[in-house]
Amino acid sequence: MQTYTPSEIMITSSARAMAGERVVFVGVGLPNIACNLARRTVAPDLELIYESGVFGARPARLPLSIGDAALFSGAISACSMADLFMNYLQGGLIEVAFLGAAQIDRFGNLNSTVIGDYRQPKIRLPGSGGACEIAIHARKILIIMPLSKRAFVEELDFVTSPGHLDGQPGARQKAGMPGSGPQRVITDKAIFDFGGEIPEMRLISVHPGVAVEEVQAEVSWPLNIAPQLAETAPPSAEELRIIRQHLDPARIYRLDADKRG
Amino acid sequence: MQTYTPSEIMITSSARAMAGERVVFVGVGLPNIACNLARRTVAPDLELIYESGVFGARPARLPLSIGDAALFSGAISACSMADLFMNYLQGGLIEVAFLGAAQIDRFGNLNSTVIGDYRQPKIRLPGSGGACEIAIHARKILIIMPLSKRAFVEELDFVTSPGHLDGQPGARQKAGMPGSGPQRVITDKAIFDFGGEIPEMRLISVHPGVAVEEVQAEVSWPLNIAPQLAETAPPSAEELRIIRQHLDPARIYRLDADKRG
Amino acid sequence: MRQAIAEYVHDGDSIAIEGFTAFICFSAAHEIIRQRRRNLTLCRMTPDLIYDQMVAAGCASKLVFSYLGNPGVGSLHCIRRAVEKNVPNPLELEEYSHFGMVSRYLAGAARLPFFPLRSYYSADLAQANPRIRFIQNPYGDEQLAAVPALNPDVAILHAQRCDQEGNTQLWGLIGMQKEVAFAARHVIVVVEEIVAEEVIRSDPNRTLIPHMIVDAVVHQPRGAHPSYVQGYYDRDNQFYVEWDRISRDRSAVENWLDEWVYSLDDGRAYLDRLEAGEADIWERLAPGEAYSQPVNYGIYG
Amino acid sequence: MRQAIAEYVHDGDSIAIEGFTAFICFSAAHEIIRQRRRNLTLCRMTPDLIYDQMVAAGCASKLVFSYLGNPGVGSLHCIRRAVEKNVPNPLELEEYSHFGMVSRYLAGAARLPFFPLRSYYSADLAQANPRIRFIQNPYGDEQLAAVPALNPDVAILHAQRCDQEGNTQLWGLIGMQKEVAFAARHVIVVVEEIVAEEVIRSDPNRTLIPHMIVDAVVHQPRGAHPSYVQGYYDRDNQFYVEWDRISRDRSAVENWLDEWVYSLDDGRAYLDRLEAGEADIWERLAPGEAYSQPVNYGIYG
Repeated sequence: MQTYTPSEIMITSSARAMAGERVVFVGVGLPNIACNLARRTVAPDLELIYESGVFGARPARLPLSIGDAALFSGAISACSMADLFMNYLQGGLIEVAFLGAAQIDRFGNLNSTVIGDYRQPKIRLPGSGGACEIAIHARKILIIMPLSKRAFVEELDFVTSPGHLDGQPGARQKAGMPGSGPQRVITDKAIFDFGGEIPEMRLISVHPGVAVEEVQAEVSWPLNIAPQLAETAPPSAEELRIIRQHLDPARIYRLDADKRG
Repeated sequence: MQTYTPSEIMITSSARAMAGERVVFVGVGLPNIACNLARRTVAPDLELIYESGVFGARPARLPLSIGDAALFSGAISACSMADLFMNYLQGGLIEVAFLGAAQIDRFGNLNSTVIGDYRQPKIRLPGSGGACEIAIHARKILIIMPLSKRAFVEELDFVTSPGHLDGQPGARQKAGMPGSGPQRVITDKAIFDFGGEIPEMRLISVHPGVAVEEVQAEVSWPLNIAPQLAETAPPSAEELRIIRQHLDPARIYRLDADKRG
Repeated sequence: MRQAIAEYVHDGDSIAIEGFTAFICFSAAHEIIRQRRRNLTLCRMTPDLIYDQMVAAGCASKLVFSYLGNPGVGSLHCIRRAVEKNVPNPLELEEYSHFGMVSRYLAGAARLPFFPLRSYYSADLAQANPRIRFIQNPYGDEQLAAVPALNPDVAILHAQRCDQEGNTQLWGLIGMQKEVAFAARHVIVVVEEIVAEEVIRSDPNRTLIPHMIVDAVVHQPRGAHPSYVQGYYDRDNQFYVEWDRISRDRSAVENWLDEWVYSLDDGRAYLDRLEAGEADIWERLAPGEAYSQPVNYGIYG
Repeated sequence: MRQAIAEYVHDGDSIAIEGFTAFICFSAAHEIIRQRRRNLTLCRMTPDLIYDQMVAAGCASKLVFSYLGNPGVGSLHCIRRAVEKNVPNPLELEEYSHFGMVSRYLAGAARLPFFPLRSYYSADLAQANPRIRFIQNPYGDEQLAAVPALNPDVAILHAQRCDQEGNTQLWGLIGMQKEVAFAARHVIVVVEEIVAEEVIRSDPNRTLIPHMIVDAVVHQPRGAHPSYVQGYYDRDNQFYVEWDRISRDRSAVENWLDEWVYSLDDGRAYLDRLEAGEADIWERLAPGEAYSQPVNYGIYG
């Protein structure tokens, strides 16, 4: 078996979670690589939509940002951001979207706004951008975050992007949110779903060589573990070949993520 | 002095009422000819905007409708109708607009919807189209209608486009309407303004050879006559030359109007 | 076209064949008439000749609209007969202004339940149509009008070109085609040309209707006759004037429908018949050439 | 540029130099810094490096935004210093999501007092920002969020080309440029090229900003460097990365402002300095050619 890096197994796990999907809302970095991998493997019809208003992009290089000029030249469609947010996202066309954040709680609510008090923050983070509405409207949310106790917290300092709220079944619908919320949390050590009796983060798979205790050590609440805990299937040789030869040959995003992870 | 037709004096009177204006919302027919005449005479900077979403048109023929293909080829801008109604009209960019109707009351309210009861109409007319919001938003309204007792009525069967409402000063602002409402009613026999103590139709000018009694005979309410009633200046030779040689050489609209008038 | 209509347009559906003066897909309307659909709710800002014909053929039980006219010519006599005399059947009217219809499509496209607009103050339309409501501005004490979202079951939109997938580009009088497409549950796109994906990709800003909302693509050149398609053919104004005459007389309308719709198999047969009557019709309606100057999107990578 | 900024941008004004990743008019920002404007309210979805520089230079007292980041690189350190440490002065934040800002511009452009959107349910932003409110759907029992119109005193918008009058065309990432222009009280358009009216007229659908809302036209080629203009130059990503280093250190920022803004006369001097440091910079950022295929608008008449 080939060796692989933590970011590579995050990429392959994310790609596989998109099997059969057709329309994904994507940012730069790992999600972008994961989507392109999915398109070449488990989701051949997958359409990548960027919040900058473009889809059907055929970039001649790895995009440097979600507004990269390379995404526009030769794309199928480039629309205004009003159209993008109103007609595509709020319009219900986005089947799956990726989010990350600085903090996540057990119900998949996300914070990317501040650490500390909102008015007098210890660390001012970027804020919502598109995340709040992506979390509300995309039919499914996949979350990619490296596992860390600082990030997987009991209580968020700020709710930027609503997940399953207080964990009451049906809470999202009651609050008026069309999307079904977070489906997976994909980390560098393990994968979680929200498939238990209540929509709470549940460990369903640990990556090869990772013990459950290592996962628990990086999560602030007592783990909910699925009855049939699996070992994550490692990246296949073909997946690694596509990632390394085609999707990120310069290791721009994999390196970065590996340093963080 | 040259002879001229009733529609020609309506055109020249309308054109002169646009002196110095810059942005006009225009339909086909007489208003279109009047605007083009104004641009060549009293309003050289006049920009014609059509509700089909086009401005800066340079049609190679007299447009057959407000959506004529000739208006789009070679125009400065062609936008969606959402942009047109939201950003141009509601956005307050339209300085002056023309309206006509089947019925008008003394306060310049207009009916272009039904004759008779709305649910069981004697005659079903076209309805609002853009007229209701044009009447509300354009800064000034000019009304062009042939004078006739059937049209100049005591009470409208239906208010399609609000004018000065019940004639109370400030009634439009109180109702939330940004535009200042009807300024002139230009007919084939006379011209009215709304410049009295209350914004009521007021005879300010009769066309050459027309007696006040002839005007009164075609209006259902007792005329309010301005203290200094004028005689309308007839079309000049130059105005007639432009209309006849350039703007409507085939007499498409002038003929039509003259039959009605 | 036959298959697309059979699959997506059912009795009782609400449909929108949109296009303001331009891009009016008569070929789709004729196919719906031929398939004898009934009880349709017909949505269009300007019903125009196309819904005049469908109402005359008995397809419609309701009209949602904002201007009833034969543009530049006069009245829509068939619709007036239905409204004034219940012929061939009663026709319910749901009436807005243009801006109201525009706002309804905008709300429908954005999956908002309503759209706010500054209109209908002191006008009778809000009394005539209880679906027009008023809401409070949450930032001041004024009231605004609101109209409800319009989400037709099917939109049929004509355009210049799309690729095999249905990514559709149009230019000229773009009207509300984009918003109607996003608002509808199903979308049928009818085009003058199906082009290579590379043509679409050369100008992504011109793609107004994306393939993911398109259910069927129909290649029907000249399928918008007698309306026009910018750069492809002009409006056949002779027909608009002639319809004014035909439509005044109910039996003339029925003869016309027999001759030009029921007795013909499809849009191709309609064009054959047109060309048989006037060999040089397409020369008469040919627009000449005025090409856009290309813009550079660049190559990045 | 000097004259346009002097005439339209005043102390205390709210301004929007928009452009999402692309079309960011740094040359205008530098001129505002040079003219030492103070107490500005800076509106932008993504403050990006441009407002990081303006905040560092002390021009701003308030930021209206939806995402604080150096796109693809990291944090905006100057803005963080202002928010976390009040350096060089306190900076008030008025925060939305992207969709919230988009909606504010849409309302501003349409002269609606607010715009409805389905958002902010159970999110803390609505608590943090009392200008986000909730309204009742007049057609059902659900609530919708509302954001107030944003009508900046001045919008500065970069684009590829316009004519002498200011009729402006852009392509690529069109973002919110059109809506911001309609929303603003005054509009300054900065372009790569001023072209003949005939170029604009050859493709009227591409005209997004009409001359009647444009107060000043500035011809400033490469005036969006280090951001990009589709088809004209690429983003200078080296600078985006370098700014991450510079901006971490307050005195390095001050040196940079001295060197690249205060000590230079204008945008031309900035380009001279860039080219002096890297002779082939424009070759490095050259995008190559990928032209749109022309479309036929036809000649009618």
